[in-house]
Amino acid sequence: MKFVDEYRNGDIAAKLVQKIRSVQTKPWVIMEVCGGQTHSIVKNGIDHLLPAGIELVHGPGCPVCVTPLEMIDRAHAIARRPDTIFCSFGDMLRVPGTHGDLFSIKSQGGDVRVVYSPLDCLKIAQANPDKQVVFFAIGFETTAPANAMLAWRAKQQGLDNISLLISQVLVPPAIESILGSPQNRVQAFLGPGHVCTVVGYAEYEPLSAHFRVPIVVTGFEPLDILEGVLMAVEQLETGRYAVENQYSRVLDRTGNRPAQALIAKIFEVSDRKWRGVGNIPQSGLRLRDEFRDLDAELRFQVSDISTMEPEQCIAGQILQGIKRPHDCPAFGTTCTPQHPLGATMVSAEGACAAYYAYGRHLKDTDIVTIGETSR
Amino acid sequence: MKFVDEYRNGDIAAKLVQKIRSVQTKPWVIMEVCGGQTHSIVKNGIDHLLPAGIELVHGPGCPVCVTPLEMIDRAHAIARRPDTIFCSFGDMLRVPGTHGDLFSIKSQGGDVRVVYSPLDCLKIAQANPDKQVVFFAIGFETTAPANAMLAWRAKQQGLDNISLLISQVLVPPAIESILGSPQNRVQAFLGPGHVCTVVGYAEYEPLSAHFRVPIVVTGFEPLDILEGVLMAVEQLETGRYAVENQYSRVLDRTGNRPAQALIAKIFEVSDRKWRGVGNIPQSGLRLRDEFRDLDAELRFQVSDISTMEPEQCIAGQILQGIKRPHDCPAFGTTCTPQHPLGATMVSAEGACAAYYAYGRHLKDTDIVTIGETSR
Amino acid sequence: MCLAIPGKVIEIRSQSGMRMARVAFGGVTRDACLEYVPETRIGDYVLVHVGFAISRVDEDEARRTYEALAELGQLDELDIPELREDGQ
Amino acid sequence: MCLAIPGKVIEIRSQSGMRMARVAFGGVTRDACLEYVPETRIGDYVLVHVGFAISRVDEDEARRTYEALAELGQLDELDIPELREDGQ
Amino acid sequence: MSTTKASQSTTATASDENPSVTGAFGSCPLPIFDHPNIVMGHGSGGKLSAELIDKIFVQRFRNPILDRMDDQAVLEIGGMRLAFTTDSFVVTPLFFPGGDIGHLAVNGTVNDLAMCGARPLYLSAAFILEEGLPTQDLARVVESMRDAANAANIQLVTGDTKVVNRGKGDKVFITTTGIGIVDRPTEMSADRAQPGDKVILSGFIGDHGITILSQREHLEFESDLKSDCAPLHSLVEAMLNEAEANGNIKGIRCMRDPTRGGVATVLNEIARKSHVGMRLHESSIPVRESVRGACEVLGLDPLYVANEGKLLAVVAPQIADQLIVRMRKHPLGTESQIIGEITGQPRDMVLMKTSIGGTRVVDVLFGEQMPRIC
Amino acid sequence: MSTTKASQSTTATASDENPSVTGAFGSCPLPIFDHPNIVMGHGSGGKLSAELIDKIFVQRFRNPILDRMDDQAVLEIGGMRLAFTTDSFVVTPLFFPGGDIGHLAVNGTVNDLAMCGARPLYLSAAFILEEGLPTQDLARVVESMRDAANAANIQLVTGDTKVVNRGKGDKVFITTTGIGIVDRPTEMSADRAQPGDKVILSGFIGDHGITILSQREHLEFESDLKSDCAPLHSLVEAMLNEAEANGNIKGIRCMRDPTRGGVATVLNEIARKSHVGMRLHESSIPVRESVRGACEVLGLDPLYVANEGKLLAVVAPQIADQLIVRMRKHPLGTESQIIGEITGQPRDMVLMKTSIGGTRVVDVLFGEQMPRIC
Ligand code: SF4
Ligand code: SF4
Ligand SMILES: [Mg+2]
Ligand SMILES: [Mg+2]
Ligand SMILES: [Mg+2]
Ligand SMILES: [Mg+2]
Ligand SMILES: [Mg+2]
Ligand SMILES: [Mg+2]
Ligand SMILES: [Mg+2]
Ligand SMILES: [Mg+2]
Ligand SMILES: [Mg+2]
Ligand SMILES: [Mg+2]
Repeated sequence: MKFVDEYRNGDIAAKLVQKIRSVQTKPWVIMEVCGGQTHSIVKNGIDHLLPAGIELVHGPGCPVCVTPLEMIDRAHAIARRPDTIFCSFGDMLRVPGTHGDLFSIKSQGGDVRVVYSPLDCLKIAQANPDKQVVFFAIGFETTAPANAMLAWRAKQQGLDNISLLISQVLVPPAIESILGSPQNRVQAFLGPGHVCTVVGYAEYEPLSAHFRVPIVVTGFEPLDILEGVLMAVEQLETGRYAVENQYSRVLDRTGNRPAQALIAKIFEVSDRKWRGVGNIPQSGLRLRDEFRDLDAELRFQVSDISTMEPEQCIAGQILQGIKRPHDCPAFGTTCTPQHPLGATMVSAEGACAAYYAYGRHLKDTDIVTIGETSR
Repeated sequence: MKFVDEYRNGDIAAKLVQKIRSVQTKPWVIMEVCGGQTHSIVKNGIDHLLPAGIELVHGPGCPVCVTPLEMIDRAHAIARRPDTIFCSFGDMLRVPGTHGDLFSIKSQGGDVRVVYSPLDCLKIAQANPDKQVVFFAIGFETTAPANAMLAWRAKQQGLDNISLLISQVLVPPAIESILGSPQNRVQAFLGPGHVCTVVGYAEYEPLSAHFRVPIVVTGFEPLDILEGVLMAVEQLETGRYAVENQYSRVLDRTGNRPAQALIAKIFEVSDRKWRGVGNIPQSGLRLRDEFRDLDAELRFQVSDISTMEPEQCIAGQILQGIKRPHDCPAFGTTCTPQHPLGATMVSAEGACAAYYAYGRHLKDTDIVTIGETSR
Repeated sequence: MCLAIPGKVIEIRSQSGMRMARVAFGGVTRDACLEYVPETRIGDYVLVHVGFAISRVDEDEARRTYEALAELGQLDELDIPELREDGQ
Repeated sequence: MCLAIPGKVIEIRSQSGMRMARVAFGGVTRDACLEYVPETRIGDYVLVHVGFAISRVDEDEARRTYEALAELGQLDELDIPELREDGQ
Repeated sequence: MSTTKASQSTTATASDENPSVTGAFGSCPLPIFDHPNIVMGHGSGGKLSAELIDKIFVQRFRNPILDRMDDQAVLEIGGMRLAFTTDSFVVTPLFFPGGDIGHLAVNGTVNDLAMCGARPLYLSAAFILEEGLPTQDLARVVESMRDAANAANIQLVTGDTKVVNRGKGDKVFITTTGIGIVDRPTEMSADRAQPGDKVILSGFIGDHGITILSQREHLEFESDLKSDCAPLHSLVEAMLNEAEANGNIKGIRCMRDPTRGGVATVLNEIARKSHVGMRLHESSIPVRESVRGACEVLGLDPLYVANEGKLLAVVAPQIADQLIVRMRKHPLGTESQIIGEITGQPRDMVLMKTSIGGTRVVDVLFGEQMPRIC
Repeated sequence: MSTTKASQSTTATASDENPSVTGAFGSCPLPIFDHPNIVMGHGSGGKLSAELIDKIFVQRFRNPILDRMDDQAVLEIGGMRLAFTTDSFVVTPLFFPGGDIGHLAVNGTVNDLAMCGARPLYLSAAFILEEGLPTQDLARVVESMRDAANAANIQLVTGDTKVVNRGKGDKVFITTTGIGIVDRPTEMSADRAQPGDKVILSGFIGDHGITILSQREHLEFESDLKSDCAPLHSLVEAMLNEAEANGNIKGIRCMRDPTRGGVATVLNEIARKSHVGMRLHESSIPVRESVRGACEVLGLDPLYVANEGKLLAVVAPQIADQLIVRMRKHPLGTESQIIGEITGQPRDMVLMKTSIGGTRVVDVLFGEQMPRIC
């Protein structure tokens, strides 16, 4: 596959690692902002390739992790309604709410459907005029154009049985929150390549400047990530801080204008709560007044949702790179992927879940060492 | 079971047969009017017990046989409607219309339900307010009180999603039609015990008198039927003709007044077509004007039903006891129970179907003889 | 037409305005509507068709007529009915 | 977040008022909405996320930057990267 | 390796040369159609089932083992005779008085093994679960299977589990397959009935079918009836021992458990395969009062109602009485009866002497029995 | 009569003492629940399946044969080793490029027999038909079964047919059960993998699963992809011949067909049962461009996608290369590869060297793979 295979070349990867090693002189903490990058890192074993002094910490960029528990419970309450077809990206089906996940709701008779694209909801709504079709519109800036198009088309086509349950969040306020914390450890960022494809990276420049932190907007293939790390380390080692674009084949500083235009037409910026972190001002999107009738939260008054994250959970600090899973007393004991207590154990990209996978085994043996040396 | 087992006593049956034999001096043709009696005769092998000179011919009293093909096609058209729950007694499910039977309609997604009692439709209608519940109200006078009660209760309870597809027929006009035919062979009748339980037998008296024919209102157990035959033969042998009541433990001359009252409130007498026979004036029931809104025929305008019974079919004459199945050129060749052409092959109680079962084998061996002598 | 079976009334109640009975047929019981046989009491036998009692069985009449039949059964023990020789 | 994959546009059409493309990913094709990349032509590569093309891949830029990477790959054949000794 | 005898679980083969007798006492309207779609009657065990199996399956798989069409195949492998049988169980409700689907699934297969004289050895179980099934219900079903397997001394050794979307299944379907060993010189097969042989029935008929029917909500019957679901292997063993003690093990011509389609269907199968006639005596067929009551009200015939713990055997007249004596000592055979005999004529048919002394044909139904008004 | 080895069709047993590793690359959110109801994931072949099978089935049936948990039981009866396996098939749509449910039902069972070195002999088939199924579709399925049975030289000898109400099934479910004979001195079992052994894969992975997925209407993929559904008995025979020719038939430690749950799930099972580690080489695992494309778009991992005509074998290093040569001559093995090796540590785990030189854990998924956005 063109533009995929080339970026998985093992020889070049080895050279990039070597280059990083040769450039690096001291330890650095770099956060990859996006869960898709985390995914790629874990899937390709990139963390095991990097020099020991480069610590990659996972950022808050997993829409599944940061969707507040109340919102998940609200989604579940709507999905349980007999007159409703609840549509979601596959990722959200296994996320537990206070009472089970969407799979269990489906098993109890709820009409829960996995869609590949928000546009699929249009067809479903047309085919089921007697049902309410609700789309769980989660995501970061990357997904916003798709969700906006669903709202726009539903309105244009007069499909009054479609609504959106919106949990749209924005990356820059989260980065600002991380950097603004007195306990911050992160020294550079791999910027979220697909978010910036949509919005560009101009708005990252003041962040970089204000916090004096390198931000390298980075792609998702192994070579992208390694090159992103190299570019970040080069800035760190030379004391520079700027926004740089590793992913120039896909995006530029201004991003996708038509997409930005439709987002602005449908959505407006609002405060949003992030799971584990709490409220972040101006960190999300909500429907503009002209489209509020498409808001599933208003259409389906779901009463009395009060959720409580367990006290001992330090997911918020973990999501911000301040603490590590081992610092949590619940880690691996009362909190496991089977029975997650907090945000970062919910998703495979969550730091607690990832650490759990490795941590257990590291007691006995070092996977990496053995994986490599028993060759 | 009290009032059942006693009437299946083999010793008494043998004595009754003996008594009939001793009374009978010449051959007689007796028609049992009711399909339930036919059923009992075949099930218990009563015909094989009677002296050869007593010929029992099957009457028109099978509601399934006499329901016109157009009505069946109309039922099927309604049952195919996606918004409809079509309820029927079990008997009707296998009756073929022009395009298959209710079983195939069910297999193609029609919501077809077997009910034991018309009252079951009330519950179904309450549980499915968004569906039209249609009951196929077939039957003779015996079933009319039950069908009338359904209409009455539906109206009283304001269940506007119930309607009845009515094919209610009356016995006396059919007897009159049989006796009025120049080819009539029937010399006496076993009157329909359960029909008379509802309507009494006073209205059979003018028939008996006018056509000078014995009518013995008879029950359904083997001893009932044998006693009914004995009573008929006694009248025939002595040249009497009167209405007599063999089934006195269950019915009297006046019948069931409350049932008659509700029938009269809901229904009025009308012309009806009988399958195989054609139209018989004043031989059926239809809803009175006050209840016409419950008439499924009006509620669901089923257009363009035109059916044709095959020309060679002589079911009408067979139903009237004039001809026998062997006289039909299609019998056993193009017309079989698997592929019935006419009314009397449709149902197991139909004369053609019954003769088919035996006739084939009688070519080689006489079932009765062998059944008895190889002991 | 008209399958109807006698059963014994073992319970009577009113249900959404209709008089209903629990009726025993051999070893099973089932509901039947009593609206058409209002005089029925517990212990009576009723003839049930498609969920409706359409008649109360007259036990005296039944006993009387059955005894006549049964007497017939005791007469003439010698005379075993002969077998028919054909199926006509 | 944000799984997005580059694919080749092999067909463009309008469908109920939206510009849609058939896009090939390896050996399979799937529809994607082109509304956000109106300049796209057949043969172009687009980056697709949840059924929407959100960017046209700049092939010149890709070639330029990849060549820089590939050059890196040819340098220094001797220097095989060492293995880390722990999982930190 | 050769193959001696075998057969497939079904009821009757209605072939075209042999148009079937219309049941003199059947459901009221009985036409068959060349259905373009599967209808419920195709699963009834009656003529529609037989027609489907013949037209769709047998004609395509033609092989000497399958063509025998018994409820189990008997395979000769390395000099051993192994019995092999499979059945899917789809009962609603899952739990009913006297048993549940798990019980049924084990005993149904144990019985099909036993019916050819095999000792049940190994069992497989494949589950198709509908999304939403309460896990506790599944656990109950599985416990019941374990108890039934222990009682029948058969070992569950392999299995499979699939899950289907809600609305694409019905809680649980279980397919059990059994292997048994035929380690006595029996020669049991539905084509071995001979004129003069006696027909034995091991007890009351219709209990299972009417129990299930009475659980269907719209019928609303109440009774103390229970399914007769039980493993018959030890009753069969007792019968084989008795026949062996009488030096006439081949005097047991065949055995069948009259499940779907009931006694009437199984006896017709035997009559046709053995090309003999059969005469039953209505008065000797045991039917419980509650089964009779339900059948009278609904217009059903208990001869066509399913049993899950009864057997029919055709046996040589010389050992019939001894077998009855022995069977009555077994807890599952206390009501055993000789219910009829094999005749030479009329071939391929079952006649019945009714309680009042009449005679009627007992044929196979086309499809399911339906409640009648008439 | 005694019982040597056997097992049940499942994937992995996640026991409580051994909390599972979270798939480093799995679906995004992965929590397990103690579900009070059956969910689709219970049928995925992943951890939820294993948990269900362990908690509901194995714990209740505990016996040495079942506890082996292979895809088939091997029974010792009268000195012969017989393989016995059952599977239910519930695929949607019934007909798909490269095969249909009938094809699948025969080959799936043929393959489970072949995987323990058995020669397939006899087959049973139990059908659960949904009312309304076009009879012609059933006929096509049955024809396809006949052809598949003929091709695999297995004889269908017994069967069963049930019909369920519309909306209580899904057109056709087929449960096939197979009997085969193990007539060579093989010793194949998932607990026999030893450090140093090689892992062999017979060809491209993911074809079947992605073909089925691409037929689901809402995904609307187009491709020229076909299911790989095929009977593997003759490929296995060729491998056994080769091993025998090398005087090392026991060098074939075990074979598995990576169906539901894919290559990753099967290899984890072997690693755990043999209590060894495993290291795979991503670059040596053959994946077609169309499978890769679909997986990239949906965020799926081909290692977890079902195959129906591939086998995995763990073999002694001495015969690995000869086996590959021989397999590549067989039409179903032309793309055979050594994809990894058994290691001593870390036990019970599968690691993979990625194409760019990293290492990752290849664990079992909890439930089904779901399309991801992230
Ligand atoms: S281990 Fe669990 S409780 Fe602790 S921080 Fe992580 S998610 Fe929260
Ligand atoms: S055999 Fe058929 S065609 Fe002839 S009279 Fe009877 S029903 Fe009509
Ligand atoms: Mg069967
Ligand atoms: Mg069987
Ligand atoms: Mg069976
Ligand atoms: Mg059987
Ligand atoms: Mg009748
Ligand atoms: Mg399996
Ligand atoms: Mg298997
Ligand atoms: Mg398998
Ligand atoms: Mg397998
Ligand atoms: Mg991700």
